[in-house]
Amino acid sequence: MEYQIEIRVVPRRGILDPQGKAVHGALTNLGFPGVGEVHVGRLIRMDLEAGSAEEANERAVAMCRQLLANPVTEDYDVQVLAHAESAR
Amino acid sequence: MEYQIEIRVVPRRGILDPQGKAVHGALTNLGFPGVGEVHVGRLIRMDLEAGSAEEANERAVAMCRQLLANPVTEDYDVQVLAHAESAR
Amino acid sequence: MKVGVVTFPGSNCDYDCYKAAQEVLGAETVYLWHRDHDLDGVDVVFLPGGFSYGDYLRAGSIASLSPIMREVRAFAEGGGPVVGVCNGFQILCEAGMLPGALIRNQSLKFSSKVAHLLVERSVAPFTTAYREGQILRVPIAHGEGCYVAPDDELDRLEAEGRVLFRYCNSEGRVTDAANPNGSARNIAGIVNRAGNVLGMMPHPERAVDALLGSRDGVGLFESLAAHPMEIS
Amino acid sequence: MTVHSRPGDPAITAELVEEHGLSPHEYELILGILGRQPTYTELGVFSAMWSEHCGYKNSRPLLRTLPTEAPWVLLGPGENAGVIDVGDGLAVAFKMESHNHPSAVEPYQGAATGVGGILRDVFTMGARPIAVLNSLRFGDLDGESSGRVRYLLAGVVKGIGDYGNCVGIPTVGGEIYFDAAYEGNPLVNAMAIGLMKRDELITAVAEGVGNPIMAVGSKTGRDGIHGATFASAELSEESEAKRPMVQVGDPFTEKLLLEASLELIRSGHIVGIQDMGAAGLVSSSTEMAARGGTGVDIEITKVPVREKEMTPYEILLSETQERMLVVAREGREETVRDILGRWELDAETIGHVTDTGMYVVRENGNVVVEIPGEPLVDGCPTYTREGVESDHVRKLREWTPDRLQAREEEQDPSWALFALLDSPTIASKRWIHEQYDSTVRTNTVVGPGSDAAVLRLRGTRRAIAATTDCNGRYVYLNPYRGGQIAVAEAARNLVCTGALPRAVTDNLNFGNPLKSEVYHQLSEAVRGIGEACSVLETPVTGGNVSLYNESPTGAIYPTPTIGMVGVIEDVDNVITSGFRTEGDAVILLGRNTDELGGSEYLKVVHGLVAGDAPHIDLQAERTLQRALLGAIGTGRIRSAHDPAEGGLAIALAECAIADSSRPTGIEIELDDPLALPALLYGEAQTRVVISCAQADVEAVLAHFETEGVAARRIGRVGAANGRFRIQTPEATIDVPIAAVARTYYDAIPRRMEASPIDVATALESEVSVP
Ligand SMILES: Nc1ncnc2c1ncn2[C@@H]1O[C@H](COP(=O)(O)OP(=O)(O)O)[C@@H](O)[C@H]1O
Ligand SMILES: [Mg+2]
Repeated sequence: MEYQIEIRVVPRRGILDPQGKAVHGALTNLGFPGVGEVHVGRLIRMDLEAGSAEEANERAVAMCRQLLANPVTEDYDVQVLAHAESAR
Repeated sequence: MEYQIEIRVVPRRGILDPQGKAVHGALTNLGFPGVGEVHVGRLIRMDLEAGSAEEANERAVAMCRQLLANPVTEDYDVQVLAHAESAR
Repeated sequence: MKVGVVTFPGSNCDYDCYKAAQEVLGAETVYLWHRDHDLDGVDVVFLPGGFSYGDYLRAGSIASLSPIMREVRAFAEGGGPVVGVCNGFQILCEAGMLPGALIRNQSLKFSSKVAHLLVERSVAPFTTAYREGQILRVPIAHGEGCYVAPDDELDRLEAEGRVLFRYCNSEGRVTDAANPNGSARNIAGIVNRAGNVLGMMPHPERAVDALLGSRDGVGLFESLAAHPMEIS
Repeated sequence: MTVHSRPGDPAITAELVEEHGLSPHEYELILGILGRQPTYTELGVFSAMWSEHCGYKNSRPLLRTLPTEAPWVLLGPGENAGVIDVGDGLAVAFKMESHNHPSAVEPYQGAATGVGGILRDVFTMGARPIAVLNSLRFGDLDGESSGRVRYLLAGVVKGIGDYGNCVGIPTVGGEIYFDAAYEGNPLVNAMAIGLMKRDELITAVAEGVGNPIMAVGSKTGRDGIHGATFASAELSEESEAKRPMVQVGDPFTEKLLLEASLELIRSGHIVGIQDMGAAGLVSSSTEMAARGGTGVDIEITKVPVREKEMTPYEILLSETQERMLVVAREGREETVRDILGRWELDAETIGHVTDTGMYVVRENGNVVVEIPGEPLVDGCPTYTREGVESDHVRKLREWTPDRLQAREEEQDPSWALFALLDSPTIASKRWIHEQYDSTVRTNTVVGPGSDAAVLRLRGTRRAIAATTDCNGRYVYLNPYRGGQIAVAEAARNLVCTGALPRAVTDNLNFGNPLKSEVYHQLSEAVRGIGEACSVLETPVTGGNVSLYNESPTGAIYPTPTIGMVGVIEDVDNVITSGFRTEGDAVILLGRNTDELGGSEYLKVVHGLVAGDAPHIDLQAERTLQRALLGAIGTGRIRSAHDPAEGGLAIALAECAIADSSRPTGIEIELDDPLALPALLYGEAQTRVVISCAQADVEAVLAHFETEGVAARRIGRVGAANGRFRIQTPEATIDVPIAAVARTYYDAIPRRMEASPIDVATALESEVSVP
């Protein structure tokens, strides 16, 4: 069956995140109060045909390793949603 | 109290998504089966000091309108997590 | 005529615009600072290329919110001519002063080369020094120059003759092969409804000296000089 | 003062000392200098300052032999960058720096931060950067591990491009070679060039007792801790494990630092400014103090940090990018802050200059480091070792062409031509340099694609030319000659644009100097470079040493990259490598001799790396170069290009297809009594292909005759889009020029395009540098 996969890739903790820094600055300049740490990452949404949720998850993790995330600078996590509740 | 906000910004349906297209191609080249539509968007994580979850949510939506999402090409959705369960 | 060039943090073609306006037009030229609240009485505003605020988040998104942009918008609403080149074009779209948006090149790569441009219309105040159908050689240098807009918006742009430049090949044919970034309908430069706000990805200010390979950008500056707009 | 070791500091053991890259002998010296055991923090300080990268342990004695002086040299080695006078009251600062190991671990960020560092070295001299070049080496693009190679190439090129493009400095040239020798250990050398008025020169000194020392720019994180020592050790499994310490570049902050620094320097409110580069705060502060003959006293808790609970050790050694150390004039801190604030930059006063000559660091007042500055900076022992050539290389060199068996396919004389045109090392580098903004700042008269880049100097008739060159295979087969050739080719490339070669920055990329055959390569190459620089009057004004370039697959080819800058009196005389006009005469300067050793032909066609590097006579080289400059000065020469990898046939092809939109055919006739491969593809030095109008042929030939340079007409520029025709006594190559162009321009794209690698690279960069 077809699953919807959502992959979230974010700069690894402790590593400089210039984009997050810039967004933080911009939001503060716009006068938004209470803004703490900001980090900007990537969101990948994908329809994936797989035999089971486990299989879909394994494949997505392999994709992150091989292509979607940089092992040196980024962390990622994978969510598998049954297609019904797909957001998009 | 401090909330963790997670904002997902994704290319609007029908708008060209060169990255999504490229990722689809690359995954297929790498031999991953069953890959359907792929879209690449942005994930923004933020710590936000606010009086209530509602207030935090409203403010985050305002941020999206003013800066974080492009109304012409992108859709967004906002999630407010109590800080405890913050992922990062 | 007095020309103003806006410097945002991260602008890096402001100097080139400044020099081009000064050397081509012999016009008085001044830098405008992103935090300023007045335009110093200029007759033309340039939003130069570069990476304002590092182009973090989206190219031009943060700069479009800076104080000077309120003045620029008011100036444009009063009929004053505004030219946004490259990052300047991105800023104008992000500010909602031009329709559509500029996204990642289809190649996903930064593209630096000389592009051929077809002058689609010869109109005041930007392109009267060119012939319609004239082919220009102008450098491009951008990673997010793929122009997108909803189809009805694109139809309107064309119907109202607001597409001034299109990417073409050396014979002037508008082909996919000649499209360096995947822009919808090969669009390289457009104006707003009133016709006094121009956004274009190619760099006319880099094409004003034969020594550097092309003078085809000169026409844009000469057109501006020929049509001093009376600010209402 | 008593020095406190901090709670939680590890005990100083022999193992710990070794981990810090210090030998027992060096540790003895440290005990002598301090008169006591160092604290953990002090050990870190020594290990950084006495690493190869900062201390030049193994190379300093050799570097001392290089010529460094000339009337036009304003500032030689030892500063952040060398500076030369280019006339009309203008001066040019330039330097080359390597980021090999960081790029091997994380290609995108490694290359990007390499560019950032070299730009800071230039603008901290008071010069505005006007151009960047890059010299790259990767493994084989077709080998089994070509996947990794493509990943590295894509990442490095995007990193260099994104950084320079964002800061707004044009990347105008460079070089790139592909060879299995670099597979585990790619080379990424970046060169930056800056322009200033002669009198705007500032040097990085900490003087004036009581002057405040300010930290400017990004907050300090745990980035790249021990990068300097990392850069001085072989790549291994452990270094893989050290990964989390990669530095991330922020070109936006760099651009702000650039503008703010130049404004500060012009303002006269500061006495010194320096990049916090390798070994971060430690090296910048100690080196500035040493130059000023002063001491410094730093309160570590004042340094703005990005992360919680950072120790003095971490803060001192962090290599967070886009940070500068500024020594302000007493009482001017506020003005300095205002200028920085204009550019959205923060500055914190972290200490002050003292007259004690001591390097003192405190944590909340407690002294955690107290080291005499002079021995810390200059006391690093240097080693002169015994170099021994490896027998393997000696044997390789004995190979001679007469043993060569022609390949089946070579029946068709054009087969080898296309094989070479398709070799990534020879093929067009357009796929790479189209990712670099080469025209921003509107000074680029000649960008990537010709022999050297040319930049006009606004407000004058003048221009400067720049290039980087080194054929590592030559240096491997014959370090001495290879070193000479690297310099000679760089100079030749400048001359081919009409520039007078003026000065050199070098980047010595070698293996582990403790291995006697590597030390032999190093010392012999430096000897060759020194001689060539003397004869060609191009002193070395600075450079960088990168040793331990080894990996499980072995040492790299010794690669002393030469970056060279030249001056053009009249920008209207600039020429490029491409043939210009239908019917022009094609003239060859120099002689075709039997030189197949170390050639790309042997490698590509026969899979051989053998023979000796080509002969080179430096005097003849100089004579040819000066004669060619004279000829270009007369305005009669329409193009000039020197045969390099692939020899005469490839050089002729490059001249004919330099403009990919309108390649010109050529008709060439060669009568030299040489075997076909040597004649067409041999890499004999000191040759240049020029073109001129038929009407000028007599005058041009006469000019070279009186100058004592062999010159003869070998053919004509044929019909545009015509045929590529070379006739020799043995055979004739006659192919459509369009086919030649297609092969040359498609070689790299067809290997890179639509590769998943490419996409990965595009994605990764999302998060950090746009
Ligand atoms: N990594 C690179 N970045 C930018 N330009 C490059 C790079 N590699 C090669 N080029 C350009 O390609 C052209 C040919 O390079 P190369 O073959 O090294 O020339 P030559 O043999 O004359 O030294 C030069 O103009 C050079 O600047
Ligand atoms: Mg050359």
